[in-house]
Amino acid sequence: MRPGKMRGGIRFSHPLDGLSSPFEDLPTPSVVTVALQQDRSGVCALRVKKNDVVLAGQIIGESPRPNGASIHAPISGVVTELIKAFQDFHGRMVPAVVIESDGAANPCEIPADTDPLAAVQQAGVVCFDHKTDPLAAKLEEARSRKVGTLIVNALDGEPLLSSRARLLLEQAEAIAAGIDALKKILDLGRVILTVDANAAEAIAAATRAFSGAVQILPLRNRYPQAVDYLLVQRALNVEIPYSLGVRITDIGALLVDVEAMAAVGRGQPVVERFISVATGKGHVKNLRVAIGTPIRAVLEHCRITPEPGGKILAGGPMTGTALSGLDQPVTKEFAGVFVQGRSEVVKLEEAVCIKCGRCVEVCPMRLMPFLISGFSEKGRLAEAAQHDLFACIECGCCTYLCPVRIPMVQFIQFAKGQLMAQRKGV
Amino acid sequence: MTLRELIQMVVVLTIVTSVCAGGLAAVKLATREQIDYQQIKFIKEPALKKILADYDNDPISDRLQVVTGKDARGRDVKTTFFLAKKGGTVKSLAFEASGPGYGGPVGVMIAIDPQQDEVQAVAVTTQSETPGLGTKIVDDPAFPAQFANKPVSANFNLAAAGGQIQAISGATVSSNGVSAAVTRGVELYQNVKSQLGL
Amino acid sequence: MESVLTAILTVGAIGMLAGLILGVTAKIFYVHVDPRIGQVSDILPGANCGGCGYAGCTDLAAAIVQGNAPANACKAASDELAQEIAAMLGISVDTQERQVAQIFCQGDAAAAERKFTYMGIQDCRAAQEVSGGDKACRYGCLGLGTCVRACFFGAMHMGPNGLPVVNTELCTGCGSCAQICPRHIPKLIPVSQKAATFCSSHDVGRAVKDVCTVGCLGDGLCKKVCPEKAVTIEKFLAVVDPAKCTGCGLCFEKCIPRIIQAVVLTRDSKKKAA
Amino acid sequence: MAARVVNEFTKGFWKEIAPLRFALGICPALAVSTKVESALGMGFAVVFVLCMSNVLVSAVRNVVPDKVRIAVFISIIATGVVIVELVMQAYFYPLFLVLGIWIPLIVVNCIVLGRAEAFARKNPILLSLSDGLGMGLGFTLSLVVISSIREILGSGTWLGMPILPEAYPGFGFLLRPPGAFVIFGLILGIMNLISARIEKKRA
Amino acid sequence: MKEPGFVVAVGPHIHSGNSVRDMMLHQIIALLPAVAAAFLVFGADTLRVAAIAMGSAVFWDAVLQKLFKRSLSIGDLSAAAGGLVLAMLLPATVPWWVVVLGTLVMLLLGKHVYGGLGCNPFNGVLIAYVALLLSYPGLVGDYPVPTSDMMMTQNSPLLELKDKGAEFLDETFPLQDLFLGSTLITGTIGEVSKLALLLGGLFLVLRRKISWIIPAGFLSGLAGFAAVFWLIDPETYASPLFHLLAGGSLLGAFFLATDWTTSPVTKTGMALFGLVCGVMTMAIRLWSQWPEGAYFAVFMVSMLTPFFDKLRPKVFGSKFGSHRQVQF
Amino acid sequence: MSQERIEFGEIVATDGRTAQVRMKRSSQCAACSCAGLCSPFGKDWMVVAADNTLGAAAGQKVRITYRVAGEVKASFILYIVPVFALLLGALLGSAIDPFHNTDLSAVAAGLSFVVVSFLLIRKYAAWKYGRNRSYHPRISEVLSGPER
Amino acid sequence: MQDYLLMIVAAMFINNIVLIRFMGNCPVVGVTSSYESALGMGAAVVFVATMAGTTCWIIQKTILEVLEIEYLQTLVFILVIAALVQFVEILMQKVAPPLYRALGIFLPLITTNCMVFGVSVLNIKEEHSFMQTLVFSLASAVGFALVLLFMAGLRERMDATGRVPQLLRGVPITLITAGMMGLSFAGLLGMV
Ligand SMILES: Cc1cc2nc3c(=O)[nH]c(=O)nc-3n(C[C@H](O)[C@H](O)[C@H](O)COP(=O)(O)O)c2cc1C
Ligand SMILES: Cc1cc2nc3c(=O)[nH]c(=O)nc-3n(C[C@H](O)[C@H](O)[C@H](O)COP(=O)(O)O)c2cc1C
Ligand SMILES: Cc1cc2nc3c(=O)[nH]c(=O)nc-3n(C[C@H](O)[C@H](O)[C@H](O)COP(=O)(O)O)c2cc1C
Ligand SMILES: Cc1cc2nc3c(=O)[nH]c(=O)nc-3n(C[C@H](O)[C@H](O)[C@H](O)CO)c2cc1C
Ligand code: SF4
Ligand code: SF4
Ligand code: SF4
Ligand code: SF4
Ligand code: FES
Repeated sequence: MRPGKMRGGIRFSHPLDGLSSPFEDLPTPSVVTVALQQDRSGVCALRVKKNDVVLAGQIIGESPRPNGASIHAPISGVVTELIKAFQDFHGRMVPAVVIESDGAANPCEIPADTDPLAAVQQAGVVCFDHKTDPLAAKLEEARSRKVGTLIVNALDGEPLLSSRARLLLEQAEAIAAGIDALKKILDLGRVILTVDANAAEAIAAATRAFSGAVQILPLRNRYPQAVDYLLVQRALNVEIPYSLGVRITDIGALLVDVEAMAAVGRGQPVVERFISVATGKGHVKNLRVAIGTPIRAVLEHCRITPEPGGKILAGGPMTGTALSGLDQPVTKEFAGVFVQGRSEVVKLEEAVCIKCGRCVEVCPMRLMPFLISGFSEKGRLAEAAQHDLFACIECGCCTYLCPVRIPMVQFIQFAKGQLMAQRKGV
Repeated sequence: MTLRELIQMVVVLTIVTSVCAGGLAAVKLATREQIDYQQIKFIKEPALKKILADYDNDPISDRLQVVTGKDARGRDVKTTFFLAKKGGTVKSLAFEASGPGYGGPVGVMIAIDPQQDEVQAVAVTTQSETPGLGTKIVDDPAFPAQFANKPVSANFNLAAAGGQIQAISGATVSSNGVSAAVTRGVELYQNVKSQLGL
Repeated sequence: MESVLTAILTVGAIGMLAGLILGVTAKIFYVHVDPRIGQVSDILPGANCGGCGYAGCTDLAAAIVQGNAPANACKAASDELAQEIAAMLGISVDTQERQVAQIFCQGDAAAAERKFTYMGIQDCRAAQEVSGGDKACRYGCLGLGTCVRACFFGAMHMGPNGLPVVNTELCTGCGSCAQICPRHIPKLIPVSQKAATFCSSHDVGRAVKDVCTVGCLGDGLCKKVCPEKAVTIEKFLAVVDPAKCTGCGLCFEKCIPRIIQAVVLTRDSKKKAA
Repeated sequence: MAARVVNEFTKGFWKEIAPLRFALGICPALAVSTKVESALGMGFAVVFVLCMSNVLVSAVRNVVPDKVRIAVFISIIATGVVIVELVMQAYFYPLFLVLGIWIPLIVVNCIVLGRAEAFARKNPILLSLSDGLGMGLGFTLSLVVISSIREILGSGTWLGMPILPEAYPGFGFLLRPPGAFVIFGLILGIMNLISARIEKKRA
Repeated sequence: MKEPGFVVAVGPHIHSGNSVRDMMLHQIIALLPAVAAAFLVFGADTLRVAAIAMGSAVFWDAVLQKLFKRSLSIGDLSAAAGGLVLAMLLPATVPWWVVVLGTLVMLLLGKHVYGGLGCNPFNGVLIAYVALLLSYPGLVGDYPVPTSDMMMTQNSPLLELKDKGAEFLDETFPLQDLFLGSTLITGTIGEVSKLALLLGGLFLVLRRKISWIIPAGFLSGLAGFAAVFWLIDPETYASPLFHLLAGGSLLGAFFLATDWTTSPVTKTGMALFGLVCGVMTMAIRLWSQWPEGAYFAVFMVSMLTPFFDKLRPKVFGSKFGSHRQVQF
Repeated sequence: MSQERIEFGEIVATDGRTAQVRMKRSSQCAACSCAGLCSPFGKDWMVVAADNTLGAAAGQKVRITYRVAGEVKASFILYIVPVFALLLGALLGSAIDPFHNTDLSAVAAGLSFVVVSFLLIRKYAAWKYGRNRSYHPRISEVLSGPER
Repeated sequence: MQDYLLMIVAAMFINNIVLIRFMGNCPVVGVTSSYESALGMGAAVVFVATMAGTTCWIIQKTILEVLEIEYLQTLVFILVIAALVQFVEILMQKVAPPLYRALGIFLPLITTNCMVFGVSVLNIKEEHSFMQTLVFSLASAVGFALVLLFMAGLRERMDATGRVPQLLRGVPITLITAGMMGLSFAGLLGMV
């Protein structure tokens, strides 16, 4: 099958360095901090009290939405503190639970749920992508819209991240089981697996595990094709607009990633994440990390000493979120860890655009980034919106290539924020 | 807005414009002579002085007006010929012609020896060419000198158009204006020569 | 003489025609325009700053003339101008006290901690969006000068310590700065106000102490000492009621971080009398 | 009164100097500023028209109905312009040739109508005369400044007299239309700079 | 401070390393073959003009940056590159003061009055070139006889075409010489060797420093237009190949029309821009007083750049509607 | 390419179901430095007849809403079409030359073509916009009470 | 035909009414911040200049020259142009109210614009025939409209992403840009 044509974007030179490095288990930390909002479900309702004893996998935060994802205790131990306003890595103030490990791994007994959708909901599975929607809600929506095509994504979102490809290689069976579970919920006519064309071993593993039931679509590395809308376009050749309220399920397709499929396949509550750790010099390790583990522990395990004046990112180097400190715990939203030394930090300035057009050439949404960001800079927000501001997916390709290093993505975010605030104000 | 106001407006405007026109007509009457004199003095005289040599009369007063054609609306177009005489015989005949230049029409004064049917001299009278470029047709004496002492039947076009005149480099358009003016002038001369009674 | 007559008759006729057309046009498009609108908008400052809520000075002028806005609706015009407008229109105007902006934060680089180093657009609103701003205090001034750029009247500048400074002589009290600041640090106070707490933090004292040496602890020492009961504590922040405060200064001494201070309206300074 | 007369006169030289302050009457300032000589001629023509129209407008200010006032003003101005045209033809013929179409175009110069509308129709004759004289001379001054720069740098002369050394090759660009635009633009920039400086000093 | 202060910023957190300096350096390198070719033909004067142009450009840039109170950024090499391109448009015999004046005009009117690099609507090099050509036609528009007697002037191929027609062009200027450059051919410094220009241009295209679309459009527009007239009347009109190889076609196509700031940013815009430039070049060569039209053409057509840029691609997914209304 | 336009104005007169509303020609006039001098005989406002469905009274400020043809299209029809008619007429006139005086013929034919073009525009406008009420201005909101 | 073609090219570009003949700078400086209003204004000027040019020519030939009062040209022309614009406005409002409403501001901007008056005078000065008057006025006005349009485009681009120094913003930079546009037209020298 032929992939849809993609315009723009960037082909990075060493995309999958970490494919050959197996997942290591990070030793269970003695204390974890679990934020009670880790996905689009909203803030979960607290289900434990201070000094409660919890088992690993026990629900400590219940989703406010019927099909939302609940939050489970990643380790067994004692609740030592309930934090009312914990500032998470987005800057949001959310409640959090601190659990001190009892040293033993005491798993919680989970009654096997017969309804597969309820099982997904119970396990707190989310889509481990940029948006972290709860998977059950997505499945519910997909079922109501009679979705017949499933796209399973094993492409890693950004350069230097390799956890999805590696996961496909290591846990192809679990992923296959996950897909089977989805087949029970949805009437799937077609399943497509998108995978990096360079990940030959992973493709081989997938071919073995799926035994022909799944169409495998190898794609040459090209950032940001893993963004949901672009990926649907590559897989199905349909362009769904970003920001117009059109959803992927509207065209009868559902996009999930391999990590979510593996979680469904394992049938266990989600209490861990598979992440890649990298520094400015390249890939370091692939890790399996308990949710709530502070970044400090991750870095210590990888023998990385962060430099003052450097950057610690949750996620990849293109769209990752910079952390203000090392105490931030890993959450379901954590895609990876990327550490930059002081000298590697890119300095973006409010320079004057020289109209070289590189940003226009590279923008996968075919926007005019320099204009949008220029309007934003000058406070001409209406004109920014006129130039399709809201179609920008903030992938950062424009800024990456800009020779004068205008912080276009930030200007775009700024304009969006101001406009949304105005809209709310009205 | 009443009818009264409307009438008032019309009346005021009519009066004001009439008064203005009357005043202007008076000024015009008072200055007419002076304007005619100035026009000839400043436009014609320097050029005449430049191109006419060897005469003992006042060519400005010895001038003839001859109908040389019709304009688009069928009215007569007149050309003024200045006569330079020596001892009563007409030595030269000077008149103006114009051609298209870069910044507008270029006017030249042409002096022709009616006996020899030969162009004696040419001088630029009016022009609005670019200073330093097109104005070389005035400032560079070598250029108009090319026209002198050539029979009226000569080809006064620029060399590029097959004629004998070397254009000023960088000012081809202005040069062409002069050469077109002279070409038209000698044509006109040949057409009306008989009417001049010489 | 004949030519003079020709001129007069011709041009007179053209003038008459023009007059007719003009008259007919005027008749078709006739309307009464209140001349006072122009006069009022001549008096107004003409900055079109929008502080009054109308689209521009002319719009406001029309509203004032039609009685839809008070004569002193322009925030930027001085009292005298308002009086002048009122006098012209023959209406009265209740004089409102002039207000000026003051900066309610003193956490400069030496006094307040920063969580991290912010790199990006030099605009406080943008910085606020990035992990909630770099200042450790959630309420403190971010110091990127967005308010300064928003001031239409050039009444603000960034001080040497990285905090904005209001020139109260130029400040018209239009409130643009207060509106644009993501942390609402500039606040309008009446010119007669004697004392104020130059801090905006609603955090509890302990948390404030951790991040800033000049933050309001909300311990209420000032409230206790104030003879006029002019100070109240609202969510861990002391607030001075300008109507009650006499400026006696008793509270100044009691305040541990010394953030309750006299308001000094001199040029280029809100600086303490301490 | 005398102070007001002086004031109305002097404001035309810096505070309200046209066309440098207001973007009005740009065209003649560009067109006739190749040489200082023609700039002066044009300037004086405008001075005459302005004074005449200001005085006449002021004289009839209480008689003319409001609706036709601008038509009347225009007639008056046009009359002044034609007088200039005729007189110039009669007595300053070479200048008339240089200025050409720009003499009749004074009639549409916004400065002239602008002063009639904004000043003369509200003020007595003496003040209007003073205003017209000041504004007109200010306009002349603007033209002279622009034309001096163009003439000196463009051809090395001022009012026809050689100023720069013989060897100065001239910069013909400045004598051409684009040069006029550029010089005008740069002068406006410099004026802004000076005003900003003055403002700063005052503050 | 308890923690090391990490940097927090919005992504992307890595950068391609593109920079103005890098782009300008590429441009300078790309012109080196042309400079070398001119050196072989015109001798040391080539280097004199190039050095004066680059030096004075950098000097004026620094002075004007000071004057306009901008931070000093001569290190971005933009002035140096601009100076070198200007030198390409001048004859090797041009006096030093003309070059110095030209770079002043270039940096003042083509850069600093508009706010510095990237803000100018017209290419400074072209502004300077046209201003100089109009002011000193003899010094800038006349070309020396290569190597032998540089005091004499000689017709460039296009001037020869303009003056004498197309009849003997092939004999006077063998295409091979036009392409490789030789002492038979005079012109500006940058017009000597088309091979050198092509090498430089392809270098820029392959290194992705300029878009291939503009030169392609330019050259095809020029060749197409020339071909029409040549096919109608090969006696009077020169062949498209001659027009491609003579004068500044390649210089204009690869080094002037591709100026980032004054050319369009969208692909369609670039294609049209190039095409119109090419056609305009031919129109000027055929009908105006100037023998060469490439430089004027680029200058003029950059007025249209804002309009070409309105021809932008459809936004991703715009089949479903307009993105201008937010519907979150 | 038509668009909905909203303008603000003041009622100067009412008669039955329609009201004469005076409105600023455009906000752009406010920003212009010429301050009305552009139009010595004109004015920077215009009066339109609007459907007075809300029963507003003279002196009230109102919002009026109407659909207009796009500016570009309108200026093309009203400005460019007559000019081309003039050109075409003059060309034809001077080519056929019925009066044996090219200027006179051109003038006569040109002027008659302009008149015809205006008649055609009138027909077109009536056909295109006349029946559709949405092109007719209507008062959509009363913003303020009468003056004083 | 060739003559008219050359006249058109010359009037539109080579002797562009704004950039080379220096007429009508005020609107170029004032109106050109948006591309739509430049288009509307341009169309209005094309209309008014053509109408005024031809009307003035007719007046000149049938009244002024016949009565030998050419010296009153300035006075008569300005009155005629003003009345004409007024008249046309009434006419347009009657002919097509919806279209007229869409245009709003553009017509009255014209009367004191020296370009309209200048073209009318130039026609007489350069002794054009009626056809030439028509073509010259039209072409000059189109040249004006083009400058307006190009300037609007360039300014839109400059405003969006440029950083013109404060001191030069607005009129000064527009003038300089106009100069540059005129400079580029030097490429067409010699075409007529
Ligand atoms: C006729 C033709 C010529 C092409 N030439 C080039 C080329 O010169 N350079 C290039 O990068 N791609 C060239 N391509 C390939 C396309 O640009 C293609 O989109 C690109 O290789 C990316 O392909 P992808 O879909 O695998 O990402 C050419 C394609 C065709 C059909
Ligand atoms: C010299 C050359 C010329 C080309 N010309 C065109 C062209 O004119 N139009 C076109 O669509 N593709 C053209 N291509 C092909 C493109 O490179 C490519 O196939 C197409 O743009 C799709 O590329 P994409 O997949 O990167 O979008 C050309 C390629 C080369 C090498
Ligand atoms: C000499 C040359 C000619 C090209 N011609 C075209 C072309 O005509 N059309 C086109 O779309 N791409 C063409 N390309 C390729 C594009 O520049 C570019 O590679 C392609 O549009 C997108 O490629 P990418 O998606 O792989 O980056 C050409 C490349 C080269 C080097
Ligand atoms: C707007 C946006 C949406 C994205 N959506 C997805 C997505 O749906 N799936 C994915 O694998 N990566 C996506 N990414 C990639 C993202 O950068 C990041 O790599 C993922 O969060 C890590 O899996 C997206 C990136 C952006 C900027
Ligand atoms: S961040 Fe937005 S504008 Fe920039 S390339 Fe990505 S989608 Fe385009
Ligand atoms: S890449 Fe940067 S410099 Fe180039 S056009 Fe885009 S914003 Fe401007
Ligand atoms: S007061 Fe507000 S806007 Fe001003 S610098 Fe401080 S944070 Fe920024
Ligand atoms: S300081 Fe604030 S309130 Fe005072 S004038 Fe400036 S913006 Fe307005
Ligand atoms: S338009 Fe020429 S002076 Fe205003």
